[in-house]
Amino acid sequence: MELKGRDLIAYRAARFLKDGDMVNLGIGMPTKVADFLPEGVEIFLQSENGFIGIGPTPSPEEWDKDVVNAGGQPSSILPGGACFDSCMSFGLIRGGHVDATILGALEVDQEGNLANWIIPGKMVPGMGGGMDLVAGANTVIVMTDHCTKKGEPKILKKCTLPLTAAHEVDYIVTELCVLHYNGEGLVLTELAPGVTVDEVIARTEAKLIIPETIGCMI
Amino acid sequence: MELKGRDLIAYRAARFLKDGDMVNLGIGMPTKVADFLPEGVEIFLQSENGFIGIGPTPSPEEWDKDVVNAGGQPSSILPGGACFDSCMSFGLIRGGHVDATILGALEVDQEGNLANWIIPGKMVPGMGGGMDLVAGANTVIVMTDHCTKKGEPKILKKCTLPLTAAHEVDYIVTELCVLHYNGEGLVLTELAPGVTVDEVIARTEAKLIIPETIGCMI
Amino acid sequence: MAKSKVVSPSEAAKLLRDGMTVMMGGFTNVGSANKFVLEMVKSGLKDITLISNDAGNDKFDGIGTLICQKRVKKLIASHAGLNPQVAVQMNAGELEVELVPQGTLAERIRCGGTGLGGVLTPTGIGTVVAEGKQIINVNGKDYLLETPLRADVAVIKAWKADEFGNLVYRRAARNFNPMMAMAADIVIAEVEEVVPVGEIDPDMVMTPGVCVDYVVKM
Amino acid sequence: MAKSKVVSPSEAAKLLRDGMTVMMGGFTNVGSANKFVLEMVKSGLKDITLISNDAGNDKFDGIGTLICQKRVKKLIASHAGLNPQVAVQMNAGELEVELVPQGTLAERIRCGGTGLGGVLTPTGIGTVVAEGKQIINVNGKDYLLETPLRADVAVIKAWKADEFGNLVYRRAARNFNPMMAMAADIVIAEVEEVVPVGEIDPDMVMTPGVCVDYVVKM
Repeated sequence: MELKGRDLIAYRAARFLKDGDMVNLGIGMPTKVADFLPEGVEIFLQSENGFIGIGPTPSPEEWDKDVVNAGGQPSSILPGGACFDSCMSFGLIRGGHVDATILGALEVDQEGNLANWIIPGKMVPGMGGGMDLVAGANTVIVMTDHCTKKGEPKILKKCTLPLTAAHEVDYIVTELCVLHYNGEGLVLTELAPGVTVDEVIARTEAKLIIPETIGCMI
Repeated sequence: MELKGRDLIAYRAARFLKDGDMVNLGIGMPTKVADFLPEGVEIFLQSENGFIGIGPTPSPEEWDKDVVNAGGQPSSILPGGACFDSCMSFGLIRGGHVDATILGALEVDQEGNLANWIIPGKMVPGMGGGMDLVAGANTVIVMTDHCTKKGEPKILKKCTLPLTAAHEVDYIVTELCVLHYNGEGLVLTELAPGVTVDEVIARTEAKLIIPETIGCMI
Repeated sequence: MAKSKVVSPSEAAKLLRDGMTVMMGGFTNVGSANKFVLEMVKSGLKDITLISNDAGNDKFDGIGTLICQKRVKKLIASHAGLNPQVAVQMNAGELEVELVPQGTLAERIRCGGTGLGGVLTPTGIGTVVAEGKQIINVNGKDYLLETPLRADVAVIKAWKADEFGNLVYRRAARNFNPMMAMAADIVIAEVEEVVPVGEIDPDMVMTPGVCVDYVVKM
Repeated sequence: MAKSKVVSPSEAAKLLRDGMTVMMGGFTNVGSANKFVLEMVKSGLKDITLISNDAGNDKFDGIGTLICQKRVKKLIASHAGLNPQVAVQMNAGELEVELVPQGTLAERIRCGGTGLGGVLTPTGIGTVVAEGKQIINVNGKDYLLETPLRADVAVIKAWKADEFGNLVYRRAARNFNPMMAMAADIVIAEVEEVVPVGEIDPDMVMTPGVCVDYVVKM
């Protein structure tokens, strides 16, 4: 396999999903997960603005003006889909009906905290449905570049930005490794091909728990 | 007019309703209200098991097995009606969308308390939707015989049976009079033709507030 | 979308175990799984805690059959007056009964299915329903804190399903079914008709298939 | 059933007054009253408190038009990132912004419309959203107490209405509209099509006409 970078992240994140799961994919990188589903795994994508069964992006001529995804972009609904209001949508999210939410991070830390909705003074878009998704989904999977573009760590001892949710992250998937928050700390469970433990430690601010056996991301 | 007894009660209760009101009628005597609506007053009857627009009782051949009223009896739905689940039904009730609930009483008292759902040790049917209706509807109208069949008062200083709701009754309509609970006590606002204040006082345990002017029920 | 969830009545009945908490939709047997309930009885199921709006009756098959056949050790309902067996078994110490106002019952089940820790309702303030419950004042008004209800299995009834379990209810038969379909670990739907996936318009789906585990056509 | 609720856009716009709290349905303008909003602007309406999922954008007419035209003094929303004018006016001290998680916003509006005093949600625990709010522990888990939201006027958008105001929504355009239709003193619905009473099957009604005061076809 020659998977690298964000493709590798998407490939590995997709392996957390089981056949029949209902999944919510965040805007941006997480949408790539749909392209890397394992054979035989069919998932149902929830769009938190009000439906299950996100289909392909329609051409401008085919677009139904009443169908957008949670990013506000033209979308479609697959046969077998279902529409509902916002209370029902977030009822599904908080109620344990969404098996996994996969989303990006500005920062994530060794206490399972996630910050991804605001940079005070710079970017104040609002949390949208993010706080509900992270607090409510059964499994919270963070997809992120291991470091910022400037090479600074994003996986911290303690988030400095306002949190999206506290202690709710289950897995962090980067181009270097998979980390699992086990309720006490971050366990380094898998490495990307060719990546060493020391390399991950060097590029991570958070204290990592290093188990005797570490798997491979592919 | 020769209205008497329960017909008089239903006639007068119906005069509380305004054109366009959504109304919930309890089982038994309150259903008579629909027969005494003033000219030009169209109301929408809610069935708390899940629809608006109660229509006439169908013949056995016409009955749709999925349509019963809140008493569990075969019913019908008028054109323009709407069906919903129990959360929505009681959301309408508690949310101020039901203009009036009209129901019977075992006991009612001068503090606006109503007891109509249980006689401990004798009759334990359950409150059904009664507690929600009395706590939630905008106007609570109690229709009742002024005294029990044995001639004992039903309009008391203090209810002895477990309450359906506290301080929620707005009007009590009997064959003798109309009483209004104004938040402090029961005001005798109207008398049936030929009935005197003294007669009402004699047959009522509750202390009544007697205003200078008292209207007539008809 | 996905594999068919349609199973035989006997397969579905095997999912129920003695001692389980079971929710059953319906209002006076309208919207109840009146056919599947016979499979439940036939399977020998006993000692269940039953959560339903009412106890059916002692004349027709339905929820009442479970009571009459003494399979229920505890009943949580809003009303039980139409099934005299409830009072008989209650007085004999064979059946525990917890009465909950109908609107509160619906909201408590909704909380259980949507990840809410409870709701504040005005219903029951000043009555026996308030005993032992927290009273919380919001904007000057007192409310009862009512907490979530969940079940091991929900046995619901819909009119139509597709093979993925998307459900459509009819008329007053909707009642508690949509909330119960979200509030149990296993959800079994008795339906009158099964159609292929894609035949139900997404806007007409009242319970999304992701909430339903098994569909039984009877 | 009853008189027609259909009025002209200008008649409906007269119901809105400076300083009012106004709810508007929609998610990124899908399910928003994008045509009626122009009547609101034309009427000179200003200083409103706007409750909506988001702030639309600054490119197309819709909710964003009210922001761009500086008619809003306070915005309560879950997200405002697609309309840069929000940040501009916020930083200039011209616009107050209160951000609410999307699922919480939906539940708070639902509480406002259904007579509930609040709900307990896990969303926001451990974040800035929890500041100043009561934390209540139920069954060992912490929840935030979130309180009701109501408005003077709700301006909603539906696909189809009958003359009584029974509404049907389409696809992802349902979102906040059904909850808002219950949570305001005056409810105005912009619709694409008006049909005679009786043409909408009672099972297909998503908002009952009793909740809707005025219908505007645009």
